Amino acid sequence: MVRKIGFRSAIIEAIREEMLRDTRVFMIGEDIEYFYPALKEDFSERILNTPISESAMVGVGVGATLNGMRPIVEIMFSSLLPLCMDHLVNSARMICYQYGGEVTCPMVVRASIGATGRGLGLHHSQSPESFILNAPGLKIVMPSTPYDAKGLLKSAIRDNNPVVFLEHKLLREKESSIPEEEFIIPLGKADVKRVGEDVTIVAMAQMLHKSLEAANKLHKEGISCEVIDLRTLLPLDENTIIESVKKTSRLITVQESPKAYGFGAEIAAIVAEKALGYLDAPVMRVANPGTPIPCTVLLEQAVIPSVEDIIRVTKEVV
Amino acid sequence: MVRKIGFRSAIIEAIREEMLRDTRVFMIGEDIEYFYPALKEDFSERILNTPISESAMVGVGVGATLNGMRPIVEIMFSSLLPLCMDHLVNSARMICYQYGGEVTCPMVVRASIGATGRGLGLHHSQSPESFILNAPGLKIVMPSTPYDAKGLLKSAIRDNNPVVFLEHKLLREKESSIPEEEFIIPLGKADVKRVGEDVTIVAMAQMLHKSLEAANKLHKEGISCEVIDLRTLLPLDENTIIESVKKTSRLITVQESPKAYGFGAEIAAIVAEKALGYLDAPVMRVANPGTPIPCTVLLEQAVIPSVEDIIRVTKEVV
Amino acid sequence: MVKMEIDNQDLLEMFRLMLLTRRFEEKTQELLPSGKLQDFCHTCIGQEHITVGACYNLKETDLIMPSLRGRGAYIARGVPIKTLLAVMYGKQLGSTMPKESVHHLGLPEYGILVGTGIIGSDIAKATGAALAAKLRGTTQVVLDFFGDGASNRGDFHESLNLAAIWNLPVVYICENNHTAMSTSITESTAVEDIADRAGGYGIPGVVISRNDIIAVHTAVQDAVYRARDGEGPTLIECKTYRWSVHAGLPSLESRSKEDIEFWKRKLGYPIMDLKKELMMRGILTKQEVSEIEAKIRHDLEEAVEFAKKSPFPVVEEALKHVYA
Amino acid sequence: MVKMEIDNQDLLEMFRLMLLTRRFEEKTQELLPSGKLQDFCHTCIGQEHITVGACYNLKETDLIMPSLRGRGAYIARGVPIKTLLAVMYGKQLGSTMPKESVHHLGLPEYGILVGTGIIGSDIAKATGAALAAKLRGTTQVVLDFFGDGASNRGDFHESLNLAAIWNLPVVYICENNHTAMSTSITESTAVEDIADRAGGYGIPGVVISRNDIIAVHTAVQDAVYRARDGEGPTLIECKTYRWSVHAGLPSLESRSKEDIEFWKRKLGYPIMDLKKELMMRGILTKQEVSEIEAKIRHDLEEAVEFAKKSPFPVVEEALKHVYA
Ligand SMILES: Cc1ncc(C[n+]2csc(CCOP(=O)(O)OP(=O)(O)O)c2C)c(N)n1
Ligand SMILES: Cc1ncc(C[n+]2csc(CCOP(=O)(O)OP(=O)(O)O)c2C)c(N)n1
Ligand SMILES: [Mg+2]
Ligand SMILES: [Mg+2]
Repeated sequence: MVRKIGFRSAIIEAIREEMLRDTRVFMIGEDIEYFYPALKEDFSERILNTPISESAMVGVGVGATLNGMRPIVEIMFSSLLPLCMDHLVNSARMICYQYGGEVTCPMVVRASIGATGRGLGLHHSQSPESFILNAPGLKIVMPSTPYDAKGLLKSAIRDNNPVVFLEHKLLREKESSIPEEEFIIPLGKADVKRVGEDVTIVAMAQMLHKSLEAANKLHKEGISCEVIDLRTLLPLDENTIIESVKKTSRLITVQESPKAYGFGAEIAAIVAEKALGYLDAPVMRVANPGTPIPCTVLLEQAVIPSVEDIIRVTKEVV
Repeated sequence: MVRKIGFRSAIIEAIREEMLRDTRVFMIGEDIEYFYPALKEDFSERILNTPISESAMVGVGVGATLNGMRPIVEIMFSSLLPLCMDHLVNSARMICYQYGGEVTCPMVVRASIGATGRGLGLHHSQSPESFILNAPGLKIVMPSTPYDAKGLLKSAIRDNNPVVFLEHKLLREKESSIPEEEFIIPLGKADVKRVGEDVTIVAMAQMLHKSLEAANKLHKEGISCEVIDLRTLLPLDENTIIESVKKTSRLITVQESPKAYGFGAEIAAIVAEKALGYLDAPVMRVANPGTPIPCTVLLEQAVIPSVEDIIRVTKEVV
Repeated sequence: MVKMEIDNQDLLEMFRLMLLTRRFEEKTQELLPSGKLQDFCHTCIGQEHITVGACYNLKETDLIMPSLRGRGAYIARGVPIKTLLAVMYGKQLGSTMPKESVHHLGLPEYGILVGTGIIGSDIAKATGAALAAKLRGTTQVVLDFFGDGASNRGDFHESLNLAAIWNLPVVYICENNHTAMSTSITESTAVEDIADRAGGYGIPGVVISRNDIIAVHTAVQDAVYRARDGEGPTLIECKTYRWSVHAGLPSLESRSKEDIEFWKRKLGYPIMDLKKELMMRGILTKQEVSEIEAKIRHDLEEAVEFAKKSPFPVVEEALKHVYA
Repeated sequence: MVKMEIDNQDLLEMFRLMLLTRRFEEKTQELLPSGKLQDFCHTCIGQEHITVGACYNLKETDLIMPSLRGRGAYIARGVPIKTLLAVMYGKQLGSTMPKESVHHLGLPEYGILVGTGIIGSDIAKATGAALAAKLRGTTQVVLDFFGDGASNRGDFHESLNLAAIWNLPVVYICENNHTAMSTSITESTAVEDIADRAGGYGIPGVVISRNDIIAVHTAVQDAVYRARDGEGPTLIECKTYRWSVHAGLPSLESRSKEDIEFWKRKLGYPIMDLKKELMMRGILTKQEVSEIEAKIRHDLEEAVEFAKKSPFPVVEEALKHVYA
């Protein structure tokens, strides 16, 4: 049996199933008792509102893992991840290493990312995944579809490592077909969302959808794009990228975050190290040109990569 | 007249000269009244101890710029930068943009980086520059010599943008010749610390010195290395790198931070985009393999790139 | 220090500023469904007296850091409503194009510090501005506004402690509307009065227990005098209530109509109560109220026209001013 | 709740544990110049009574989060001194190789939570462990130790507030040694008692004004009972003084010898005072003290031997356990 559900429902289903499966799973976050009334109803004190205290929220999450629980911490906007950065990079990701493997930190930190075209402005429109990518010990997931979101979130909750799970706000309106039966999607595996021959496009979240749209249009012009959804940024599925580039000989990365020092750089660097000989064209990165996200929608659009940007850059390299 | 001075003296000279030059410059930080007794003596309430409150320290710095001052905020260890990440990435770097250019944020945040071989351990041995690199609006400086440190810090203090100034702990023991006369070194300019033909090595701070040492040894084996000291990570001096790679056709980056998603990736990506055709060998990154820095010195050494690592990788590509 | 009675003229002006703020907020709520506003409306309806009462009579050189609910502060500082509306419409503002949302816009010419969307963080910035005032030897005072929710952030703690040890000229004003988004204050802290936290820093804490602009104005003025005299910071908690939905989004409303009515009655009606008082004192007539309302209505219409007609920025603006 | 007198046996054992802690710390200071210790020594000399008095009589299932100055806590929880020394020497520890510094080592089998080098952040982790205790329905109590300096961090504020609203079984113990590195508490806060901050969260605050292990033990026991009974957190401030240099680094010493002597006299001598008391009460003889000292000396020598002889880890350990 297959159903169509939206991104938000997918997330809630994943949380519910995992909370039923494992009584150690609980969730804290601002206003979550109000946002998830059904979960609150069913799990009562395992769904807990918090005050505006992002730093302690993640610190409390880490502490709870040390005493046998498996917290999900909801951070309303990823603009607030810098507030809990210390607990993510200095604490959560190091627990396993500190203890020499004897103790782990099974925590999921969820946060919303991305610009929406609704004037959310400089802070809450960010895609700040790059701030935490150079932090081995963390896993970082960024799903693109409700199906992936459900399967990946279930894996994240079961994972014994701290996982940051980034949900693009514009995806809330997306739907996908989801099986009735339980399923999980392993972390660390990229997904080829479209098979192609001429160029490899690596993207995630909202940019994955723009890339697919670009690929559709380019197809009509005779350009065949392979579109890879990384899904997990850390640890990275190098193989899928390298295999694809060996086939297409061309690589484009697409990201909503600023170009310099973003995730696309790592993809380019991996290929420049491990598949250099296969490259027939410069590796191009479609990205925010290096600005905050202005509040005025007209200006916001000017700094978020568009389908046209992806098409233009693709044509430059094929 | 030229004198030999150490890194710490260079830093203090820069601060003193700029405080004399501009009464708006002041410094806050933990224990700084004790650490810099002469500065305290001379500048009294412009050198201010703070409690252990890293987040507010940088927030206060930003606020002080909004009312006409030019703060230097000393953060004892860069492991503490995550505590003030919010003010750096959500506030300081956006001020100019928020105000449409009408107001700026002339603040310097200094912090010590790097492993020392003295068991400083997982937290205080970090080189977490990557956490703030994807934040346009910030400038990020990482000097390698007392000479550079002085000239760059003076520029940083005069700059109207927020500058994060990262000082490697092991450099404290380094000395260099410094002119008696005033000098500054512009931000955003890389420095070719050694001219060579066969391979370009890009490094900074302590790794720059290891790269130079490796270059010396390789020279005896007939391999000529060009060693570039980036000095400023953000904004990046692309040209110097590209020009060098056009000459050498080979690129190696060296960093103390973990390999994946570190600064080396950006260098590789720039070259893969703008000088791909010149590359004769894979771009290699010498880096921490992707671990925290263990406290035991023996293990610490195992994860910090050594001169031998640089030599080995260089030989792989030439 | 001698307590001064507030002039009739000042009371009338405060009344007008509150009313202008209220009508402005109502107008933005009315315009919101058009989809043309490029901002979320964190209206201060029911809380106008705090920012207006606090900012009224500041010196021009003083500085303020508004909360997200700070429209009254902008208006009391003299920012033209057409400027505010133009920003809400995403329009170019003179020669500069601030890329910030109107609810934490920085306006140097009005002594308004730029904020962020990060609740609580601006407390540190306001504290820094006060440190600068002290180091520069000015007589500036900084007023810092924030909500009850913000007072649970670490930056509140670190900043108030710093202001206390440095004896800074800053007045912290907590607009305790008993709610942060959907979360009631009884869920977010176990303490009765946020002002009690002042004791943890060795600074005075003051509670204003009703929606009473005269009480707010007086308490803030006292604290401003203290600050200017080098006696350091004060924490003033104004008990109030959010009358409207959060961020203009009805889906975020968790409170019942009855609750809201209960709190209105309990804490009082900031504008209506002052109006009654002024009429009772014979300072204000029904006729004059109508005239003030008419003038506001007219100015608002003009401001909407202005905002609509103002030019959009050129797209290149987006790329400018990342660096100074 | 009935206050219980402390058993003579327990007093003697607490005396022994303090003495063992003191001698251990002195030994590390002695070993430090050899350059063989792979750690900085944040000794608790002069403060031994706090961790020993607090941890003594905890249940095995209870948890503690030591401060950076928490050797007494490790020792009172029963961690063998040879284990601590082996870690300081950077040696392999049984089958596992914790890569952490000894001063915030986590040891699950002793109910000791892992810390970090980030002063103050562990307060949040301790609070989280207490939340887990409550959610799991255990009777566990968490003791969280931290310094006066740490109490100025935002995490202190956010965490105590969370513990208060959730009524968590956690006891916050501030080891107020009047100093953070070179910074005196009078520079870092304007409040007399850190315990006063409890009022900002609606929880009890207690001050122990002398280096008195019996007072510490009793106050902590009261707080532990309250926590176990579901009555929530307590903040206990122990006034004390750092007798030794910070982190074993004489260059970090900003205080005069006279100051240190002044504070010793003012707050008392935790070990000597108890010894006198026990001798006065006739519970302890000079002879017994010598025997205890001799045993400690012997054990310490054995531990140093053990640590020196233990194998270094294999270098590959550095790459292991980044991920579970
Ligand atoms: C640090 C932070 N956490 C969460 C949010 C999302 N958020 C925006 S407004 C708000 C409620 C703020 O409550 P309060 O401080 O009481 O101000 P009020 O809206 O009641 O005036 C929240 C949670 C945010 N912007 N910043
Ligand atoms: C957040 C943070 N800031 C600064 C430091 C550097 N540092 C290490 S110990 C210390 C002093 C700590 O003082 P306190 O909390 O009073 O503990 P004490 O050493 O007095 O026991 C400082 C500033 C740190 N490790 N973490
Ligand atoms: Mg509120
Ligand atoms: Mg202390």
